[in-house]
Amino acid sequence: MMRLVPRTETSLPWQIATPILAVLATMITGGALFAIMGYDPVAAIRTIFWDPLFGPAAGYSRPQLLVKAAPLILIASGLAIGFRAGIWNIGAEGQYIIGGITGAAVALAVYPAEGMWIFPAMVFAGALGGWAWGMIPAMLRNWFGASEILVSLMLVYVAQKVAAWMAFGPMRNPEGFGMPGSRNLTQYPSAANPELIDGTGAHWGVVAAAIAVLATWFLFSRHIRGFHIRTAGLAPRAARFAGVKPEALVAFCLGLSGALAGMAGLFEVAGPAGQITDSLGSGYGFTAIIVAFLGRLHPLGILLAGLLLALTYIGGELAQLTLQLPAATVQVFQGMLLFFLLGFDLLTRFRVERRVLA
Amino acid sequence: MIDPISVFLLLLAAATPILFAALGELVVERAGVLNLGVEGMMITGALAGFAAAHATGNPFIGFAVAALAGASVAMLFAILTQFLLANQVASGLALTLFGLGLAALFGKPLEGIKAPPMPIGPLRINWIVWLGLLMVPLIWWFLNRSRAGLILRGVGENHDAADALGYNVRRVRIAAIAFGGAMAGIGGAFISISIVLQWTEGMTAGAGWIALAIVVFSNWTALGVLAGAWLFGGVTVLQLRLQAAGVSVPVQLLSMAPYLATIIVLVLISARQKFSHRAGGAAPGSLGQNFHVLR
Amino acid sequence: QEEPLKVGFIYVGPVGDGGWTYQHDQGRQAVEAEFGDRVETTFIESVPEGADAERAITQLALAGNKLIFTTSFGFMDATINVAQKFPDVKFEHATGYKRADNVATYDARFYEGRAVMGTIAGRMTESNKIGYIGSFPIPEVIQGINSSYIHAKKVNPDVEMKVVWAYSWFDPAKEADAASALIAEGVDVILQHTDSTAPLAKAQEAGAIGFGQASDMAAFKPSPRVSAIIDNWAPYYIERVGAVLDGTWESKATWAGIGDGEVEIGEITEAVPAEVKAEAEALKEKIASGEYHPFTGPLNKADGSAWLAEGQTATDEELAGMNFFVEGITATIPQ
Amino acid sequence: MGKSYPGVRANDDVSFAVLQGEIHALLGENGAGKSTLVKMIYGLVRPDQGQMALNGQPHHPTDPREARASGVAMVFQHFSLFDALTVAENIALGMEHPPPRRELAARITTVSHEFGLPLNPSRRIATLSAGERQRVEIIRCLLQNPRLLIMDEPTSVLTPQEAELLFATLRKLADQGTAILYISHKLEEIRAHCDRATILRGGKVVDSCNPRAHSARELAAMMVGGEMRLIDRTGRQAGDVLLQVNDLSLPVPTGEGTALKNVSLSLRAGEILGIGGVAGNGQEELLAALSGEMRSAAAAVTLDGKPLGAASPEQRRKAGLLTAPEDRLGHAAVPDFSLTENTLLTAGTRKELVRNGLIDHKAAKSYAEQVIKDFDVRTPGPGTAARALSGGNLQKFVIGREVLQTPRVLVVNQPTWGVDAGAAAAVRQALLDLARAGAGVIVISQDLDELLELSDRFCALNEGRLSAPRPTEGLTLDEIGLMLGGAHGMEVASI
Ligand SMILES: Nc1ncnc2c1ncn2[C@@H]1O[C@H](COP(=O)(O)OP(=O)(O)OP(=O)(O)O)[C@@H](O)[C@H]1O
Ligand SMILES: Nc1ncnc2c1ncn2[C@@H]1O[C@H](COP(=O)(O)OP(=O)(O)OP(=O)(O)O)[C@@H](O)[C@H]1O
Ligand SMILES: [Mg+2]
Ligand SMILES: [Mg+2]
Repeated sequence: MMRLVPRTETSLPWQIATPILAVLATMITGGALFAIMGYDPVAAIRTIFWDPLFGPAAGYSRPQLLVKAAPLILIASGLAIGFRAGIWNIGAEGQYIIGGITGAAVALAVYPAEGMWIFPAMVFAGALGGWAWGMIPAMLRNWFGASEILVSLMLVYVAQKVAAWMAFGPMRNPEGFGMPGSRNLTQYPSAANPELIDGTGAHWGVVAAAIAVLATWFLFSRHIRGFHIRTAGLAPRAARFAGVKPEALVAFCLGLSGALAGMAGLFEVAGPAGQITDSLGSGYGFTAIIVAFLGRLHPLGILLAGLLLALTYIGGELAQLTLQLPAATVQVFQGMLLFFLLGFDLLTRFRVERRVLA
Repeated sequence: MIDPISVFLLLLAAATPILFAALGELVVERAGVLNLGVEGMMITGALAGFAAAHATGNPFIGFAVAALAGASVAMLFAILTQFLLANQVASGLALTLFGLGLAALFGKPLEGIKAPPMPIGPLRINWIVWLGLLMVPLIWWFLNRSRAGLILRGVGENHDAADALGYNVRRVRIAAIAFGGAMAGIGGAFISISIVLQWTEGMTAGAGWIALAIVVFSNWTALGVLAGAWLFGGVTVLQLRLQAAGVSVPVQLLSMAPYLATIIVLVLISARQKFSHRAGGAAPGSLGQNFHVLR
Repeated sequence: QEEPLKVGFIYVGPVGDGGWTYQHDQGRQAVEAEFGDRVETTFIESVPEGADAERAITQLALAGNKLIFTTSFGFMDATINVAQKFPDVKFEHATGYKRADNVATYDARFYEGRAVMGTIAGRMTESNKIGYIGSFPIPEVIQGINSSYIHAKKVNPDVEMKVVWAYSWFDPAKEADAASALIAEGVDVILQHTDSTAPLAKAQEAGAIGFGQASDMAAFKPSPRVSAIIDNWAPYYIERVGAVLDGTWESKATWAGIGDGEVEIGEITEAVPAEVKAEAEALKEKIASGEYHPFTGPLNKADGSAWLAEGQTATDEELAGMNFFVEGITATIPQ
Repeated sequence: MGKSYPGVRANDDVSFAVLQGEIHALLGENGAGKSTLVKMIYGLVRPDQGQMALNGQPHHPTDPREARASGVAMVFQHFSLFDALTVAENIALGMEHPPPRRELAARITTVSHEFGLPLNPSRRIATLSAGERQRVEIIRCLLQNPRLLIMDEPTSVLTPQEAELLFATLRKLADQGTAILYISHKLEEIRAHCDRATILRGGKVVDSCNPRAHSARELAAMMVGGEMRLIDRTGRQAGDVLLQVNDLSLPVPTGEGTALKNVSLSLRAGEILGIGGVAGNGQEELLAALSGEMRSAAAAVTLDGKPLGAASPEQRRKAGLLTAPEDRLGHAAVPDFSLTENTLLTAGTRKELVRNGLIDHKAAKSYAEQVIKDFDVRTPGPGTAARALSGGNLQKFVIGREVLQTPRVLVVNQPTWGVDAGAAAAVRQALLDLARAGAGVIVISQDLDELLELSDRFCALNEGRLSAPRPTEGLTLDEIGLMLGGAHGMEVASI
């Protein structure tokens, strides 16, 4: 008989070892899946995990890793703050969309004026939009006790409809022959969020994600507010006792995670995506929830989890391209990877012991 | 004008997939487990149910198989959370991703095939719709009147106390997760077998998320789930009816209506509870927490 | 031996969607069948519009594809951006309006097919109410609604058109609900510009009829699916791949219809009376030969203002930016 | 019997017998192994070694249900009740084959009246007071006609009248032939009511005696294996008024809890004010109103004449008004935080552990170390999680954390709840020393012996009202019982 004995302190060696073990286990089972499907397992695994980093086209895909991971990390950092406090913002996707819209609105309103102030104003407006969208569940919870889980989730769908409305209505490109979608902001220099250094993929969103990681790390490790947030999540009554106002915390966490998601939306709209369309929300807000938990709600973990997920997305595309692996296979593979990561995580928190029987 | 009876008949069918999935998730959450994988279990059920119905020509066998398939993928979640003590939120999301991928993968050969016809039930209402309606009182009875339901609620409310009284927390939870998977599977199969009559990738289109929201909305009661599913289904159907009837309300607003209505009603309910100082009926005490004890 | 020409495709949905993407993939397979060893095709499916699209297209270009088809309107800017970086690679973008030296565009005149569907609908309806499930209010969809209505009205002056916007290209459950709502309004013929078979399933239950969209949707033959409007990209794809192979490719805008075989009318089933079938086929022939344009005056806009005078036909520019209903349609276009 | 946990031998060669019809006490310090032993009897913990027999039959339950089937019933140290469920449902969960709902409700009503512990079967546990909750646990056991009834530190302290009632019940059961195993840290109680005592120390049986034949001090000495220090009450003198509570009224914040009604009190420097009362009569709310968790009119609470009623907990701490709530795990301390982190909960400002919002981890660690050292907290170090400390040690840490901040006024609720005699004495002494140094102390407690031992003046809290204070000197237990009883006692009698 085996039994699980909780560790008194989480084990650092295991924290490093478990993700590696999980990835190995995924490679083995995933490889088996690929083999059953009639694909070369070694080639498939190499294409997904190796080629984006070191393959023939790595010069292109490596920077793309940053582009794909940046919004995930930015949003997940904000979500982790709320999740640590026990505040469940499931609606980052909606805040992302609204942030993209309000940020783009600034640019579209002043088009074609040029000015240094335009992009910063867009970033601010994007953050503000996401913040406001996050404040709706916050206020409804504070005033009426309505569940922020449900409200924030429902608001995702509302935001998607707003995006469609904008893309087909008020924000439709007047020079677009009636086709949906706004002007392309990447072609509007003052509003564009370009690659900052050629060939790195780093745009302002990547910079913001890096700052967010550092800031959340600082918040949780050094600042009393981070301490209060953790307290509230672990023991709400103790937090009250320490002087935390639950209402203020709800507003802070939902507002902050909303603002970060909104910013992520704006960076995406002004950069990689380029315009407001009805398919503005591309699931970053939901994937970020996985990233947050996979990263154990820790800034460094989130950074790694975001990059890992980005790797599988890009590697998955490559696998489709070079091996004609169907998109669904890659999705199953990602699911497996998550399962293994979550399962092996056990070893960081518990020791497995042989049971001594008298 | 739009007659209410026809709207009601439409909403009965429209609400059925989320009704099944939400009733299943209600039982799961009442046992203290938060399974966010509803969408993944629904799509698995949609595929497996369709495949079985097509292979046998009997839609009812399809629903049975869908239940089985939903329960089977739910077991992945059960292993992760009940044995490996993995985080429930992340495991549920992973299950959704996995289920969507799995169904898409195995569904390839079934694309473009039509489902076998479904015999019409009493009052020209689908048998499965009837089954869904029947499940409401059954689950209410199970939770509030049966011994097994009492144990399940106890496990969800305070797993330490349930354990101290000698109940096998893990076993109860695994059973609940399996049941939730089966219900989600049937809900998904209703979409493929009875609504769309075909298998297509991603056909559940977010119904699982709505089901999760409905459970919160219901304040964890069976009747509340029915009310939520009907409200959501009703507003969905009604907004399309209003469009079809040419009533000139902005379409954008109409298409947001089901979500806005759900929020508004939730706020009204919450406010009434808050301001009338009526406590209780809220989330199960151990919801989302894993249970482990050293013996 | 000569290196095969590598041809890449970017799809917005899964190849198994049974509709839009499925038909593009049929076109890709036709290319393979036509040219055999001389080409090598690859595709990436389910590519979201936006940032992911640009990356996927770039990956295709980096992988050595010399001709790349990007098959959704939302890929337009991404296609143009990538094309700038790969001047040696030729791009073909579906349904867009931006071109470059190495970017051609192509689209189909679906409204021609809609005219035929409208004729059948006008003849077949007993309640004189026909329903239309629209995806999004964009010119292509509005053309289809107008064309259907005009031709239904032509054969049945009492006809009324009900429109429901699904705000989705593909959401089976939503489309089913939309169909049910239309049926409850008394509609007995359903046209759809969304990609799932759910409306047909609902029509079958209610004893109404409908039409296949994008693909043939043959599973619902002979009724409720009495005909279909099929996107057939094969002729165009074969022509363009051929052009690259023999070095005659150049950038142009193609907008082809029934005459070029790009819009096909699916088999009109026995559920349709012979004389209606004959009438529909006659219309199809007239459109194919260029003898008749579906938007021929006199036509007024829904607000009553004059649009086309007697005998005047709509220009392609007018059609490409169409944002109004014709007179007689009481529904509104969301703005 | 023997049982090991990682790093601890919780029970080591324990042998003892409980006789039919006796009330048998199990004594020992925190962590001595009492709970482990009874959990093995109840089938909740699997022994590593040893044999048990019940009525001469081998007894090796694999789970509590099996134990219940063979006639063992248990009331847990920490409530094993389900807050959201009703009394009847809770009781049904503790029974193997409960009768149908209606019948069960009727039986609960009759049995609970029979034993003088009236209960309404349809009320939700969340709405019950601690005393009532305990009744539920007891009735749950009684309904099964147990042969052996185990009571592990029945948590709440009852009014003397209620305690009498409980022991009368136990005695009645014992007389009917039930064996009763009773675990408590309240030595006086044990002396008064138990027939025999088995004493555990470090997992081993060290002694067995007739508790009536020994003084409480002697029993305590047997538990710790050495002499107990006497509590020193000398050297205090009352000074100026520090804290004033004026006509404080607070509504119930949510559906549950007790409203405070016109509470007034004043506290002098060097003085200890004892506030007694049955759990659920507003103790938690009074503490919350003083800690700042609940705000009132500014003038309702003043310290040195400064209005603080509307101030935040942080502002009050700055001004010198410190508090220590009853619930150690989850309120006074965060179970999953280390002791170092737990200092930040209240000592950030006064100990300058937090400056400009920035945490000084080094300072926090050394403050934790200081508390550990000065208050003899037995733990491997400041990095240990609070939950890994025994109740007594954590309580010493919590009290130490406040006392070492040299408060002007310290308010504590239930400072020795579930804490063994040695640790309790240390906590009480710390409070006395604090008062001697010139601070004012308010002790809210349900333990009347404790209040009599510590306080200069005594008042009772009853349904949110505070009685006028009376000097403790010369008060008898009976008089106090009457002060506490009031409406509550009447209610009990009249149901
Ligand atoms: N589940 C457990 N895991 C690990 N160690 C445990 C566990 N339960 C008890 N122990 C250890 O076993 C020893 C005995 O604990 P036990 O709970 O029996 O003490 P106790 O006498 O009941 O103390 P108290 O008076 O505080 O209730 C303690 O040292 C404790 O640390
Ligand atoms: N699940 C557990 N895992 C590890 N240690 C445990 C566990 N449960 C209890 N312990 C240990 O048991 C010891 C005593 O625990 P117990 O639960 O009896 O509480 P306590 O805090 O002593 O209670 P009280 O003071 O209320 O009597 C603690 O030192 C703790 O380390
Ligand atoms: Mg203890
Ligand atoms: Mg104990």
